[in-house]
Amino acid sequence: MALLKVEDLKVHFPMRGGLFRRIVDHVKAVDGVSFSIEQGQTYGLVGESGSGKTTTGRSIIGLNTITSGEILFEGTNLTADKKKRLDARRDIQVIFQDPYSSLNPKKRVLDIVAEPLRNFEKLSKKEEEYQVQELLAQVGLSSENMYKYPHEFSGGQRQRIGIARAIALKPKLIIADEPVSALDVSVQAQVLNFMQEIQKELKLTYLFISHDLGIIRHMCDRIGIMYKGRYVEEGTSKDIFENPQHIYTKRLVAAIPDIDPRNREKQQMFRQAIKEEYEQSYSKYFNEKGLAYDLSPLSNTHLAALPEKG
Amino acid sequence: MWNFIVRRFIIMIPQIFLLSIIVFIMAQFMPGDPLSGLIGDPDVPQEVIEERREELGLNNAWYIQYRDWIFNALQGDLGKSFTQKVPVVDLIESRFWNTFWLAVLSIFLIYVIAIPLGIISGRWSDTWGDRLITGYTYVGYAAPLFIFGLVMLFVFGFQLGWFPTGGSVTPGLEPGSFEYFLSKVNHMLLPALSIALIGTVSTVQYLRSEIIDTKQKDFVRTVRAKGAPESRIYNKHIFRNSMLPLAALIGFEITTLLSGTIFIESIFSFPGMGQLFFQSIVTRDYSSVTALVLLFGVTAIIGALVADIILSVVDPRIRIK
Amino acid sequence: MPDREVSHHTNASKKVKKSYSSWRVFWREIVKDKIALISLIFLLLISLGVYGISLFLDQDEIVTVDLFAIYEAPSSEYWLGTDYGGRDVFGQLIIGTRNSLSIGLLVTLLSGVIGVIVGISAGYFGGMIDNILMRIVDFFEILPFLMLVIVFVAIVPRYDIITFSMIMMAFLWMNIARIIRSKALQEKQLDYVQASRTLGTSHLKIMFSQVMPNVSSLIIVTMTLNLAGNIGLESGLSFLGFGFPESTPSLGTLVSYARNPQVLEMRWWIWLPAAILIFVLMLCINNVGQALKRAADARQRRG
Amino acid sequence: MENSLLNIQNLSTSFRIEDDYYAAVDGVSLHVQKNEILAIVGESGSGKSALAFSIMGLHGKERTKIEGKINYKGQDIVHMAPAKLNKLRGAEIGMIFQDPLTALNPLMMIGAQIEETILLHKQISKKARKEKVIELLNQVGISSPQRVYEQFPYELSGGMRQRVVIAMAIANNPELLIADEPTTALDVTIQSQILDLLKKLKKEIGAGIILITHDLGVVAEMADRVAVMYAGQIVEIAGVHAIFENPKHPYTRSLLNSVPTANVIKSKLHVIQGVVPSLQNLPREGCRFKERIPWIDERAHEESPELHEVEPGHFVRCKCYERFYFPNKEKEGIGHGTT
Amino acid sequence: NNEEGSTAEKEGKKDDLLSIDDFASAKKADGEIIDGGTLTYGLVSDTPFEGTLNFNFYQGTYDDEVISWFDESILDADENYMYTQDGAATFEVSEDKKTFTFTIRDNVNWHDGKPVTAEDWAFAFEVLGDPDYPGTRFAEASNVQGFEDYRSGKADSISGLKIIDDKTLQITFVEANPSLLASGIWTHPLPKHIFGDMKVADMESSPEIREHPIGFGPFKVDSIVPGESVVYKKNEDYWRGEPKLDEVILKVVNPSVVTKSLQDGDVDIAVYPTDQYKDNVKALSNVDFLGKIDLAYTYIGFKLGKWQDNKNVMDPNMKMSDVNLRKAMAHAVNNQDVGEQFYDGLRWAGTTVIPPSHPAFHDDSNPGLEYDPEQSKKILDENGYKDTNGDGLREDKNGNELVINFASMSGGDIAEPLANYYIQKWKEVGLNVKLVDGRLLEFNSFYDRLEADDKAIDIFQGAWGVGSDVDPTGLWGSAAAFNYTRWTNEESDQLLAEGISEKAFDEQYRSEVYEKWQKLMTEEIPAFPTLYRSELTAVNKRVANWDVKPGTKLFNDRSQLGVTAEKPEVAGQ
Ligand SMILES: Nc1ncnc2c1ncn2[C@@H]1O[C@H](COP(=O)(O)OP(=O)(O)OP(=O)(O)O)[C@@H](O)[C@H]1O
Ligand SMILES: Nc1ncnc2c1ncn2[C@@H]1O[C@H](COP(=O)(O)OP(=O)(O)OP(=O)(O)O)[C@@H](O)[C@H]1O
Ligand SMILES: [Mg+2]
Ligand SMILES: [Mg+2]
Repeated sequence: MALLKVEDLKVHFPMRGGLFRRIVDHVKAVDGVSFSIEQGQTYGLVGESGSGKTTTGRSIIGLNTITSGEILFEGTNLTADKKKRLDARRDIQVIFQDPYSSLNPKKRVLDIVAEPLRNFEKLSKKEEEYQVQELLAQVGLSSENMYKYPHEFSGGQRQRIGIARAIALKPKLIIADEPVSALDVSVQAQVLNFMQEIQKELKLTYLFISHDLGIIRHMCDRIGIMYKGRYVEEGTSKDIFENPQHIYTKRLVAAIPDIDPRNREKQQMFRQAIKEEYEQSYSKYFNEKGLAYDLSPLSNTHLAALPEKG
Repeated sequence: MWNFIVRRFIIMIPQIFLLSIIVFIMAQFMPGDPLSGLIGDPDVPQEVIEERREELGLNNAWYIQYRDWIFNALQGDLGKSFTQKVPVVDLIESRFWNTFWLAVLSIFLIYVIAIPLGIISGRWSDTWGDRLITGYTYVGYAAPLFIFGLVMLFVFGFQLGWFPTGGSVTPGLEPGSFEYFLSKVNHMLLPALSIALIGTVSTVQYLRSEIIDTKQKDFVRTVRAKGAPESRIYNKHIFRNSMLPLAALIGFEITTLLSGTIFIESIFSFPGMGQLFFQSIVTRDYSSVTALVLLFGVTAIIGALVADIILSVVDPRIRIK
Repeated sequence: MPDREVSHHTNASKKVKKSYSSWRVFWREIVKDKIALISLIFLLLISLGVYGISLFLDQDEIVTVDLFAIYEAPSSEYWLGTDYGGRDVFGQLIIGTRNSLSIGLLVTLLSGVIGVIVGISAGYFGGMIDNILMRIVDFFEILPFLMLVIVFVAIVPRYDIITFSMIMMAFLWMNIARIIRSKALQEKQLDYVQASRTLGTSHLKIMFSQVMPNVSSLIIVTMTLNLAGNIGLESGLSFLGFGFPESTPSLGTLVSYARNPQVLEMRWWIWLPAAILIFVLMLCINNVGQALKRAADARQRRG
Repeated sequence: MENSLLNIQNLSTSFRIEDDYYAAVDGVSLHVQKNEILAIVGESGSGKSALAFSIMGLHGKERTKIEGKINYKGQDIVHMAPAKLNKLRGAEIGMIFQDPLTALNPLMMIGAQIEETILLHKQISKKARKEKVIELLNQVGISSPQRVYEQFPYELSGGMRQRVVIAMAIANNPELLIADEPTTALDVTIQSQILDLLKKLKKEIGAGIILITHDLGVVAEMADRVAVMYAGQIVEIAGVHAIFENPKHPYTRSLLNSVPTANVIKSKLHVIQGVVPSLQNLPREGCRFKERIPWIDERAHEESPELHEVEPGHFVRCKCYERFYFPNKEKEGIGHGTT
Repeated sequence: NNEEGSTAEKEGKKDDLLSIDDFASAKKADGEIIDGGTLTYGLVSDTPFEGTLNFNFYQGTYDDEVISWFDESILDADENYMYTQDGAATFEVSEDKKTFTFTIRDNVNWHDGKPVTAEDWAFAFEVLGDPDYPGTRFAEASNVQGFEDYRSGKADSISGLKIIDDKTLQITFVEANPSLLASGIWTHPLPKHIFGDMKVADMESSPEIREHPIGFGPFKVDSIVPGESVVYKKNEDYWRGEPKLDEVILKVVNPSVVTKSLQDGDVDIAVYPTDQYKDNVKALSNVDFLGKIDLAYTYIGFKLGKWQDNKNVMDPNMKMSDVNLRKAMAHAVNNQDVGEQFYDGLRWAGTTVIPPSHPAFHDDSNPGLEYDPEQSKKILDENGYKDTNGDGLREDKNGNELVINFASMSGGDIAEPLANYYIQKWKEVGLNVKLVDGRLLEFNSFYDRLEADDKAIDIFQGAWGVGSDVDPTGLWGSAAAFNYTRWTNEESDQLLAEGISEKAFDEQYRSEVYEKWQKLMTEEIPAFPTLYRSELTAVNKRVANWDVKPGTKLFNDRSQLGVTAEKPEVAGQ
C-alpha cells in the first residue's frame, strides 16, 4: 500500500471581480492531480513557476482547502476526517524553501525545535531539552547550539535546524518544497547529502518539490511533471530523463544547461530542435484551453498525458 | 477604476449611516435640550418650555426621534441651537465658507512649505540642511497647536501688530471688491500660517522618509544605469513616486485640519465652524455640537473617499483593479 | 516565484540579525544620536524628579483655595507663584507632570494593547476577518474623535484619570492596529508562520508567541511615538475646557489658564513652565521615538 | 589587453559599516574584449554585484570607496565627471539587473521606461522612439509589444519584466553589457530563451558581455572566459574549457564537484566546509579560502597570494592549488560546519 | 513677624479695592463735539452674533446689542424700568388700569420713510400670536386680552387690540398689574408694509431681517458682515433729531483682545470684562470706565422638596429642611472676601434676593446673613449638629454622618475655586460638603438634574437674572417651576400677590411689600444671595454722551452720542 495516495486532487482559488467582488472565476491551481508515493521513496514534483506544485504540497498538509479529490495517508482519507487529519499532521512534516524566513528569528534553537514537541507531547523541561539535544545531534549540530538564535547560523545549518524540527515528531512523510533553491551550490550539496542520509536512517518518505531538474534527478525515484495544475507526465527518474514522452517534458529536460562546455553546440542544436517541435506540436499535446490531457500509461512505471490516438 | 470608485461610494453609505446613529445616540445621552437654555430667563415660564418640548417632539420615543432627526437632516435641517435658539444650519452656514477658505489656504500653505522642505531634506538627507529641517519637524511635532497659535497671536498680532487679531474681514468693505478680498486673506493669513507651520511637519516627515525610501529602490538604480542625470532621476522618478501617496494625504489632511480649526479659530476669533464648535462645547450647545460632529464626520468620510479616489487615479496599481 | 531573498541571503541574514537584537540596535542608535541620548536622559531625570518629589507633596494642600494669595508672583514661598485660586503653581506643576505622564503612559498602554490585538488578528488571519476588522478601524478613524471624547467626558459620572484613559483608549487604538496589521501581514507570509501551523501550533499561540515577538520592535516604536502625542492630547482637551477637575492638577489645566489674556501676558509663571514642560516632554519622547524608528527601519538609519 | 573594451586594474570597492571601510571587491583585475562573454561565478556575497555596480558607477558616494582603475576604451570611469559618465551609461554600457521585480518604476508605463533610455542618448522623434521600443520588445521575445508598451510593471510576470529590463539595457546597442544574474529568478525554459538572446546580442552587435551568475551550467553554455570570485577576490580566471576541464583552484574544483549531475545520481555530493565569512570578518591576510580547506597543510598557502599564470590566459591565486586534494568521501559527506 | 507681614499685605490688597460706586454711569463731552465722525462699538463676545436682527425675532443677547443701534422700543422707560411719556409713543391709562391708549408721534418713521403706524404695532402682536411664530416671546404678549384665544386659533383677531387711527392704538390687558408699566408691554412694532405679505415661518430667515433690517432708531444699517460686524449710517430723519455721528461701526471683539483694541483705539466703546480691569486700567490711559449694577445675582439654594402636579411641594424630611442648618451655612461663608479677592470688589456680598439693580425695591437696610463663623458654629452646636465621632466633622441631629452634596455649575474661570472655597469654609465650621460627582456640572446637566429634583443634590449654587420688572413670583412663587428649592410659603405667596396687585401701582406701597418679603426670605432662607454683580464699560476719551444706566435720557437717545476728535485717542505707551 502506498504511504500517500492523492486522487484527482483539485484546488481552485476563487477570483473576485466586479462591483461587489463576487466570484467571477477560479484559478485552477491544481486541477485533477493523482499520484501515490511508496514508503521510503523520494517523489519529485517538477514544473514551471505557478504550475501548482506548492499548492499540491500545502493541500496534503492541510494548509489549503481542497476543492475536490481525496488524499489518503496510510489508507485513511485526510480530506474526510478532521480528527484524522490532526493526527496525520504528526506524521507529515514540511521542510521549507527559505531557511531564513522559516525559522522564527526571535526564538532560540531550543524553542524552534521543541515547538512540535510542546504541541503534541507533554514533556518536562529536562526531557524536552534532552530530546532537542538528540535531534540536533541527529542533524549534526552540537548541543551548545541550543541557546543560539537562528541568525547565528549559516544557511545550510539553518536548513538543518528546520529539518531537526521536521523530524522531531518522527514523521513518516516529509514534504520538501524547494528545500535548497535559496542556497548556494556549495551549501545546497550539504543539505541534499544530509537529506538523503536521514532518509535512510529514519526511513523517511519525501515529496520533493523543485524546479531544478538537476537536483530532482539527483534525488528522486519517481517524478511527476506538472503544467498549469495538471500532470503531463509521470515516471521513474530514468523514464523522465532518458525517455521523455510529452513534449513539455522534453522541453524542460532540454532546457537544463549542460555543465560541460564541450557539449555547447550540441546542446544548442538539440534545444533548438525541441523548441521547434514544441511550437509545432503544441496544439497536439494540449487541448484548446492549453491544458494537458489525462495521463495514460506507457509502461508499468511511466505515464504521460499524450493525446488520444485516432 | 470605476468599479473601485463605485464600490468605494457604496462603502460610504453604511459609514454615514453608522455615524449618524452614533451621533444620535450621543445626542440622546447629552444633558439638556434646545430649550434648557431658556431656563433662568425670567420672561419665559416653564410651561411654555414644556409646550415647546412637546411640539418639537422631544418627548417621543427614541426611534421616532431618530427617524425625524435623520429625515430632517437629509433635508438640511439639523435642529435648533440650544443656546442661540436659531436653526443650527443657519449658524453653520454663516461660518462654513470662512472655514472652507481657511482650510484651503492652510492646505495650500502646508504643501507650499512641505514640498520644498521634504524634498531638500529627503534628497540631501544627513546634511546640515536636512538636520535643520528635521529639527524643525521635531519641534513642530512637539508643540501643541493651541500653544503655538497663542504664541503666534501674541507675537505677530499683539506685540508686532502685523496681522489683525480677530474677525474675518475689515468691516465696511464692499464684498467682491479687491480690497475685500485682500482683507479676507489678511485676516486668514496668521491663523492659516499657524495651522500650516504645525500641520506641515508630518507631511514634511512623510515626504522625507518617502523620498529616502524611494531613493534606495532598485528601480532608481536602473534609471541611473540608463545614464539619466541626477536631476532627472529625482524629478521624473523619485519625487513623482514619493509624492503620489501625498496626493492621497490631502483627503486625510482635511480631517486633521478640521480639528485644528477648533483650536485655531477660537484663538484667533475667526468666525468659522471650528470656533462655532468650540463655543458650542463651552456653552454646551449640544444641538450644534451634534450637527457639527455629523458634519465633520461626513466631511472626514468624504475626505477619505477623495483620498482613495485620488490615489486610484494616480496609482495605476489601484486603477486597474 | 522565488523572491529576492533567494539571491540575497547575506542581506536577509543581516536583516534577521537586526530584528533579533532589537534592544541592542535601539540602544546603539540612541547612543549614536546625541540628541536622542540627551532626550532620554532628560526624560528619565524629569520622570524621576516628578515621581520622586510628588511623594513629598500633599496634593490636598496644593489644591486648597487661598483667597489671600491669588496670583502671587514667584517668590521664595511660592517658587512659581500662585494661580487664580491662590494655589501653589510649582506643586501643581510637579503633580500635574506626574499625572500627565501617568495618563500618557496609561492611555498609550491601553490603546496599544487593543491595537496590537486587533492588528495582529487582522494581519494574521487576513481575509474576511481582516476585512471586517479593518472596516471597523476605518470607521473609528473617520469618527470625529475629539468631539466624541468630549461627549463621553460629559456623560461619565466620575471623571478621573482612569475613566479618562479608558475613553481615550477607545479612540486611539486604530493607528497602532493599522501599523501592526501591515507588519503582521508581512510576517504571515514568512515561512516560520506556515511552519508553526504545520507543526500543530494553535492560531492564538502563533499570533502571540511567534508573530508578536517579531513585531515587537515596531510596537515599541509606535507606542513611543504615540506616547508623545498622547501627552499633548490631554492638554488639548483641557484647553477646550474638558480637563480634569482642579483637584487633579495636570499640565493641560495649567496651560489652559493661558486662554485668559491676563494670564497669558502678565502671569507667565502659571502657564509657561507647564507649556515648556509639555513641549520638552513631547520633544524628548519624540526624539527617542524617532531614533528607535530609525533603528527599526534600516533604510532610514543614519550614516 | 591594451585595446580591450574594458580593463579593470586592481579595483577595490569598500563599504562603510559602522565607521570603517571594508572591501567587498578587493584588488580585482580583469578585462573584457569585444565579442566576448566573461562569466563571473562565485558564492553569494563574494562581491560579484559590487564589482558590476562599480563598473557602472552605481554605488552611492557617501558610503562607498572605490580605488583602482576601470578603463573603458581607455577612459577612466572611476574619476569621470558625472555628465560624461552618463553619456556612457545606458548608451555604450548597458546593465541587466538581478531582480526584475524591483528594477522597474512601478508607476511608469513600460514603454516610457524603455523610451527613456533612448531619449537620454539619441535625438530622435517621439514616433521613431516608439517604433524602436516596439522593435526592442519584439527582439526580446515579447509577443504583443503594442500592449506591453502601455502596461505597468505589476501587470507583467517576472519573466516578462526581466525581458523588459533586457530590452532597456540593449536599447542603444551597447558595446559592453553587464548582466547580473539575469536568469536566477526565472524558469529553465525562460532562462534558455534569455540566454539565447544574449548570445544573439553578442553575435549581432559584437558586444562584450560580463555575465554574472552562480549557475555553473549557464557558465558552461555561455562563457568564453570565466572568472571565479571568492571573498572579493578573483581566485581563478581562464577560458571556459580550461575552467571546466582543468580547474586549478580548490574553490573552483569544489564548486564544480558540488553540482548534482547525471553521473553523481543518488550519491554523495561534494560539500565545501564552513561558510563565506561576512564582510567584516573576511581574513585579509593570506589565502582567503584557507579556512574552508583545513585539511590542507597550512604551509601550502602563500602569505600574500597572487594570481599565477599556470597556462597562457589561465590564472590561479595562491599556490595551494598545487597541494589540493579532496578528503576521503566518507568523512566529507556531511560537512559539519563550524559556527 | 511673619504674621504681621501677611496682614500688611492683605491690607495692601484692600487698598486698591474697587467699588461699583466709584464708577460714573455716564460719559459727557471732554471737549467740543465735532460734527459727524465715525465711532466704533466693540461687541465683546467670543462668538459671532447670530444676525436675527429684529426685536420680534432675535434670540441671542448679542443680536440685541446689534439691533439697539437701529431700532428702539416705542416707549421709553426710566431708571426703574417704568414707562415714561418721552418715547416714540405716549400713552394714557384707563380708570381700571386695564386699557392703555398709545399715540405714536407723527415724526416717527421707518428707515424707508414710511411712518410707524398703530397697524404696525398691532401686526407685531399678530405675528407673535401666530402658531408658526418660532420664538418664545409670545409669552410677553400673553397679557393682552384675547391673545391666547388668537394664538390657539379660537379667535380670528386679538380682541384686546383696537386701532383707533393711523397713529393710535388701544390695548386692553387681561388684568391690571403694576408690571405692565414696568416694561411689561410688547413695544416693538413690525413694519407691515414689509412683512405683511410674508409667511410668519419665513420671516426669521428673510433678508429683510438678516441682510438689510430696518427700524426707526437713530442709525440705519448700511452693511453687514454676518456674525462679525455692522456698519450703520446716521438716520437723518430720526424722530428725536439728526444724530451727531455720521457713522457707527459695530464689530465683534474677543474678550482676549478687547484691551488691545481699546488701547489702539480700534474700538471706542466696549463692555469691559471686569476680571481684566485691575490688570489693565493703567495701560488704558485713553479710556474712561463706566459702571452699572447687573440685573442678576448669584445664590446658594437649598433643596427642600420636589415638583409634583405642577407645583412645588415641600418635604419636611429633607437634609436641608432645618432652617438653622441653612442659616449656619449662610453665616459660614465670607462673600465679602470672595467679592474682594476674586473680583476686586466688582462683585460684592449679596444681602437680599432683590438686587440693588432695582434701587426702588432693594432693601438697603436688610443686612442679610453676614459672615460670622462663630455664630454659625453656635447655631450648629445649639441645634444638635455635633461632632460625635471626633473626625472634625459634625454629624446630624441623630448622630449620623452628615454629607451635604453641593452642585455647582462650571463656566467662567472662577467657578471652580469659588466652589472649592465655599466647601473649605463650610469645613471650617465642621460641615462636610462635597461636590456632586466630584466636579463641577456643566450647564445643561446642572439644570437637568435640578429640574428633576435629583436626590444626589442637597444644595446648589445658581444665578438668576432679574427681569426688568422686579416681580419675583416666577422664581419664588409656590407654583414656579423655576423655584428649584421647591420651597413654598403661604406668607410669601401672599406678599408676592400683593406686590402685583392693582394697589401696587403705588410704588411706595409696592416697595413696602417687597421689603417685608425680603425680610421673610432672610428668615426662611430657602436660598441666600452670595454676590451681586456689576458691569463695566470702557469708553474712549473722545466719546461724548454715552450712558450705561438704563432709563437715563442719554441711554434712551443715541442721537446725542458724539465724538470730540476725528480719531480715537490711543494709549500712550
Ligand atoms: N492563496 C491563493 N489564492 C489565489 N491563487 C493562488 C493562491 N495560492 C496559489 N495561487 C495560484 O495558484 C497557482 C499555483 O501556485 P503554486 O504556488 O502552487 O505554484 P508553484 O508551482 O509552487 O510555483 P513556484 O515554482 O513559483 O513555487 C498560481 O497561479 C498561483 O498564483
Ligand atoms: N551597500 C552595501 N553596504 C555594505 N555592504 C554591502 C553593500 N553591498 C554589498 N555589501 C556586502 O558586500 C559583499 C558583496 O556583496 P555582493 O552583493 O556584491 O555579492 P554577490 O556576489 O553579488 O552576491 P549575490 O550572489 O547574493 O548577489 C557582501 O558581503 C554584502 O553583504
Ligand atoms: Mg512553489
Ligand atoms: Mg549579486
